[in-house]
Amino acid sequence: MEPIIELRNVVKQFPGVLANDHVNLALYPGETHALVGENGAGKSTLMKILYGQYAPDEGEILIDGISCRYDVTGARQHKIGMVYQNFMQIPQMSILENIILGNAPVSKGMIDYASAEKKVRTYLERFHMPVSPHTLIRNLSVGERQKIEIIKVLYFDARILILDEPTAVLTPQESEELFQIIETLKEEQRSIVFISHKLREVIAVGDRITVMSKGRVVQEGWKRGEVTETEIARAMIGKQNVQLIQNQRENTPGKTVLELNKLWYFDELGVPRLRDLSLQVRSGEILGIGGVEGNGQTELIRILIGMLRPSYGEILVEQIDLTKASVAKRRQAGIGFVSDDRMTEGLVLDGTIEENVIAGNECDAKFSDGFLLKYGRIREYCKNLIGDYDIKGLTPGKHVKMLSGGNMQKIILAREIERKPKVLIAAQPTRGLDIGAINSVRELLLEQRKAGTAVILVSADLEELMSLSDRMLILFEGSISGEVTDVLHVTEEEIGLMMGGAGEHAEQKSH
Amino acid sequence: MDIVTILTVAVRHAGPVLLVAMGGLLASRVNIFNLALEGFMLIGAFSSIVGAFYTGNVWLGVLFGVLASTLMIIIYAVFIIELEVQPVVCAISIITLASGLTRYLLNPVFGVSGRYVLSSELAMPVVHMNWLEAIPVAGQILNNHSLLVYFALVLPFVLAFVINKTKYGLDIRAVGMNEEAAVSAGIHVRKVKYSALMINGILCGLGGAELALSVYMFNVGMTNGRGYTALAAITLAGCNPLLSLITCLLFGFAESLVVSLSGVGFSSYLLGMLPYALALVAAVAPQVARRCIHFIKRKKSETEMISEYYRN
Amino acid sequence: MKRKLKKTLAMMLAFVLLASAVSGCGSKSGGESEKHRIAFVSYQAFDSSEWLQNLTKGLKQYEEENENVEIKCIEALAVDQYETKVRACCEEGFDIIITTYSDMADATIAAAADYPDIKFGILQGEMENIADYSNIADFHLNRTETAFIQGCAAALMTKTGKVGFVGGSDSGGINEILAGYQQGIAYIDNGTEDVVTYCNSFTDPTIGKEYALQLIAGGCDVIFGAAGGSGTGCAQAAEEQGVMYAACDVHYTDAAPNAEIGSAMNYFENMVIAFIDDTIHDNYQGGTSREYGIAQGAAGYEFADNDLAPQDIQDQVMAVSEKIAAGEIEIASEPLHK
Amino acid sequence: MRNRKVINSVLAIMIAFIMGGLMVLLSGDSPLETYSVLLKGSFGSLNALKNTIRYSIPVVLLAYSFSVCNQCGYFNISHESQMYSASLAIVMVSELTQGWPSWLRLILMMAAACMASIAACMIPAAAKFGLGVSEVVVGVMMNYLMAYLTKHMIAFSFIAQPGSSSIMSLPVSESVGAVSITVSTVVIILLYQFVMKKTIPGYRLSVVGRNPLFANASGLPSMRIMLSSAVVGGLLTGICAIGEMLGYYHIIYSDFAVDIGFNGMTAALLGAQNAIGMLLGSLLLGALKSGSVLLTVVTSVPAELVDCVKGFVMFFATVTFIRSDVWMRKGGK
Repeated sequence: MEPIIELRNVVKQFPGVLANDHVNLALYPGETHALVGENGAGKSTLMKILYGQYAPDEGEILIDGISCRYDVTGARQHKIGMVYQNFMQIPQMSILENIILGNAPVSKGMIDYASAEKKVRTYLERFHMPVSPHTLIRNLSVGERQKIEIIKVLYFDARILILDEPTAVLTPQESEELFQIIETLKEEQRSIVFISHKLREVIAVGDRITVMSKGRVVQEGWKRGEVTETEIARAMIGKQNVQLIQNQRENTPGKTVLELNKLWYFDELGVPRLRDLSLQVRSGEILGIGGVEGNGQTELIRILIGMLRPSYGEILVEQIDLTKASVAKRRQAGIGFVSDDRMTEGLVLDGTIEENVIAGNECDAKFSDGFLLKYGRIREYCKNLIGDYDIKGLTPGKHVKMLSGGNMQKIILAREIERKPKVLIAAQPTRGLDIGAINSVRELLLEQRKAGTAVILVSADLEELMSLSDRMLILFEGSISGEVTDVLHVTEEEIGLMMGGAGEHAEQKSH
Repeated sequence: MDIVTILTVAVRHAGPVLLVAMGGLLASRVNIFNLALEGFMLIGAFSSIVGAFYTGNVWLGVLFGVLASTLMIIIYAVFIIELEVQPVVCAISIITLASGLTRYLLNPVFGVSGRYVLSSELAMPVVHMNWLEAIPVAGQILNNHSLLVYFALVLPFVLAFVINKTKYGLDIRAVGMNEEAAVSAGIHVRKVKYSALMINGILCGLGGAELALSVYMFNVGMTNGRGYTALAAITLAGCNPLLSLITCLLFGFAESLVVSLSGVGFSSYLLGMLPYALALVAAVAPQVARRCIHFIKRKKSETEMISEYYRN
Repeated sequence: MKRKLKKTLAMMLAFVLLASAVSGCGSKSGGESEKHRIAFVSYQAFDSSEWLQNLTKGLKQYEEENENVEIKCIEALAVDQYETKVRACCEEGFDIIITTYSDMADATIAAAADYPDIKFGILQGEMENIADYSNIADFHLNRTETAFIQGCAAALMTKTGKVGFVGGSDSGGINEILAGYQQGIAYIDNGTEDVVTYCNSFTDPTIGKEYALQLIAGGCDVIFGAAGGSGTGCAQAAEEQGVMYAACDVHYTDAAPNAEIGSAMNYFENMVIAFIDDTIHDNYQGGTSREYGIAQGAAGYEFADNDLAPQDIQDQVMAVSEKIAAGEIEIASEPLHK
Repeated sequence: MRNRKVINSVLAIMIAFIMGGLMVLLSGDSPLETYSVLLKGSFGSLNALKNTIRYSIPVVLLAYSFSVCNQCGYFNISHESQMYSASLAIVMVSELTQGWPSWLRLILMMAAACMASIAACMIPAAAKFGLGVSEVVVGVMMNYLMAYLTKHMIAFSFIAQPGSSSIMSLPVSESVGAVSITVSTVVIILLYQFVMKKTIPGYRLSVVGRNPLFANASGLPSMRIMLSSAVVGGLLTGICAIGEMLGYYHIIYSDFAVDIGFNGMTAALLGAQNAIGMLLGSLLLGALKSGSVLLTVVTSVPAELVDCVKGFVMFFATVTFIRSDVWMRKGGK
């Protein structure tokens, strides 16, 4: 079977990063090609080259056997469509306008809205979305916006569809729906590239699987059913079989440190993001909070730290009411925070380690005398941190952005842990890290657990939750849809149901 | 001075400002807040007089004005889009350049300084339509203006149609609202920006030409802040073409009102403040309104949901 | 490679436009300086008002005529340049320095205090306590006299008995002219009524024209414009509507060839040259304030050469001019009404 | 990163002077003579030096004011409106406190000037930080609004000087010596560097400026810090207005502060917003101005030609010739 499109030893070099290193990829009609790899493996760059956004430094792209170079408009003429992970949509415009953007049908000089609307309605029905094409994008839910992205691509009858992490924001049920849609698209002889780092989906969907790591294709040619998750994972990691640290759960947790009851939060548009949420975290316990992104986790974290004001309910840390307290007061009261987005909220990228570490308690006697900063003492303090937390690749005065993801996370963890927090909130602490870094982060979290800190681990990665937390809560549409007390014996299907909201307050069945 | 003549003067006065405002509106629709409208208008005015002087024909003069301001705006666009110069700094330099150039070139071109008056047959022809006479009030107001003024009055409707109904308009709106999404939809963002600025240059040239050729003379600094009034008009109208038509006419009416009061005992400076004060309010007001509405909506749904939840 | 090409192209574009534009301007001045070096510092760009253009032309002519004089005309464009430019002239060894208008009064006083041996002159300085400064002479061109004559001419020429006035701004300098104009009309006393307007700009002919059209619509058949560049618009309106135009400072025959009756000519250059002459021939009266008028030949009324005004009116007007020169007519400098 | 910005500014200045030189050449004068006179006019004699300092001081103060605000993301271009409101405040206080002891009037005037200028600086800042409105639009409209208001006040209100041929305000009798202005500016320059480098407010400002999200998350009151940066910006402009009004003019002339703000902005952009860079940038612009004084007196080169050179410096100061991040963001397409 002849490949519709073929990438032949494509190279793409960015300052300091070799994103793609002689990559070969062939896409066949009526087939889903799964592209797997960790964050930073070069998947997105490769797809942007395929979609014409970047031009390859070396190598060539063959469409139906002919080598050509094209920009985004050219790609669309070659019937290549891309569904981005962060939606490329204009919230203030209507669904119709977003879909026809770029190649609107024109008759008599005007956009032929009538025929466009008819065509868009057929797609909306096909994706059973009972919504008028004139509603504005900003009024749609995350799942609906994902479908609009796909309709946008189908609208110009794309032969090749690139789906970049499509299920990241979908519930398992919505993911299933997406897989059906992919099946029907395959029947229409379209070629689909499915990019993901969720192994279970890659096996379910991929007819052909290619694994990328650090800009190179490390494994290709796997057919559907020939391979298991662990084999893919090992290929991604690069062969060493490193076992991820597990929480041995020896000692029993102490008294309650953090208590939330009847917490409500409404966003700017009056939509309830957190509904009657009550939970307790005890000292020496890791409470895992799971659920698909967008179900209230980010709002919960921000409310705990004090960046958002809850609409109702109260927050107690060791019986002290902090509901109205500012971020600074809460941090003094012992709330530590490891942000899920380390590049924006976690660090000042073009700042030195000294500037990053003292942020928040620069008035502390250790660092200043109330007005003047004592740079000598700060430098000393940072040297110890680098030693204790083994942060590699750091020279004085060097900006933090030059470091690897793992070392950055260590700086954040070091800063929080050194403040002896009573409650440590860790959001997606290991997202995008290499295995070695993941283990060191887990070690630090478990040490904190042993030292009696109450740890709240918020993560979308089920495997991490199941291996670290003593107790798990699953969030669905702003309230707790399920609690797992015995983490060792719970199955992924049960948690999947809780994540999908099936069975209100379903207690964990199997003990 | 009765109301009819005041309105006629208002329309005549609003013509050039309207042309320049439409140009500025298109530029700000693609996220380029063009502060240098005054500079482009001045170049348009000066070049149209030079063109009329050399070719002896009014419309070739207008063409010359349009070409000159378009050439100038190409330089402005290249510096802003390609070299990513600070738009505000670039605009100020263009304005100082424009006033310097037009003041300097009077000498080599006309051998005079300060001002140059063309012969009267090079004036912009005034069109008299008898079918307009039939209509009682509006007919009189809209009668005997120059073609460019009529074009200026029609232009907002044309622009509204282009922006809302045509493919080019959709591209402009997309580039203005979310450039990244526009790129991913295959729109040549740079081409859209350059074309929008080119049209802006053409309209500023037309505005300048109308201003200069209606009095068939060029006087140093004759635009006298009309570019800034146009900027205030589009800010006040939130870049909506039809609203900008109304705001430009409003400012024209205010100016002609003062003329009818013969400027005695009336501080023209207060009149001068009016457009900018209104524009300032218009820049802030929608945001304040939006936040209040959200606050009320949020408060209402909060109290309802929570009380209802704990009632049962 | 493509980016580099684009950048150099953009630079070339900008440079070519500028170079071609500026090639003609600025004339070379040279000539060895003998005894007297005179600096004329203007608070405005020379080309921004007509009387300044005539003044600089006159000074250039005067410089060519006599050898022992070198005159440098300098523009001080911004407020913060007034004092520094005057001081720079003192440093460069100019022995007579002439500044303009009350805007530069403080700068002149400050410089005069530090350079007592340099003779300063200030044109239209309006300085109250001039006597305290021994090396500053304030000379003021009386524009009310010529405006008075213009008032008489207008009153004599009008047929509808209604004449209009368009002033550049509601400020002292312009109201001085308005005062003369109104008293001139009252002097003829043939029931002519006058309407006063201000167009609030000296560089906007379009708005000047609107004001003139409005006056003409109100029945005025003579328009007196005292608004610099904006006055050209008034002249054009008069020409188009077939009414008469009375000019001020200079002739506006380029905009109103057959509508202009005549112009209340103010020869600022004569006044300045007269001042320079006095200073060169050592009768420099520091600490005094002198007024130059028709008598001193610094101003005069000139009829336009389109002989719009019949001979008898011209003679009547000239008679009034002699009376004023002889000082028989008292003219106040406050306008009768606005 | 540091030396790339220095090279960039030096390139901007060189190209500007080359372009200016070519223009002078084309207009019939010799560029070498022009630039030698410019040099003599700015640093040649004691008087020239005095002029250069006199012109550099307002530019330095406004450059620091622009930089303090810009560090927090507030693109402050409404210096003009701040200068106008400060000088109006000075003259009003001087009129309202006739007959009071002179030292008291002086203090009241300075306080009024600073408060008025801070208020004018806060409006665009509040619009930006509070409502997310573009501070450039609000700033531009404020500039013209205050320009017209000032003209109205000095023409028709109680501070207008009656009977003067062109509109101006009544004179202010109190004055501040040129020496004390220079000394206070030097103190401010040293203070600025000290606070920025060594103290907690300086640290907080730099953190909030570079990453407001991070500042929020780590407990810094970033809204309060941003607004206080606008207050400091307004205060610096107020001091500049005091220097100009009480030091030199004593009278508000119409349009006396036209594009004074853009000189400050140019110096800030030229100096890449580090303390010494901005100082040098301001000295350059001050020297250009004082050089042009002598230039117009000695040669026949028109004063506006020097403004063109300044325009070029402004223009090219923001053209970044070496932009690695732009190249990467564009993906080297």
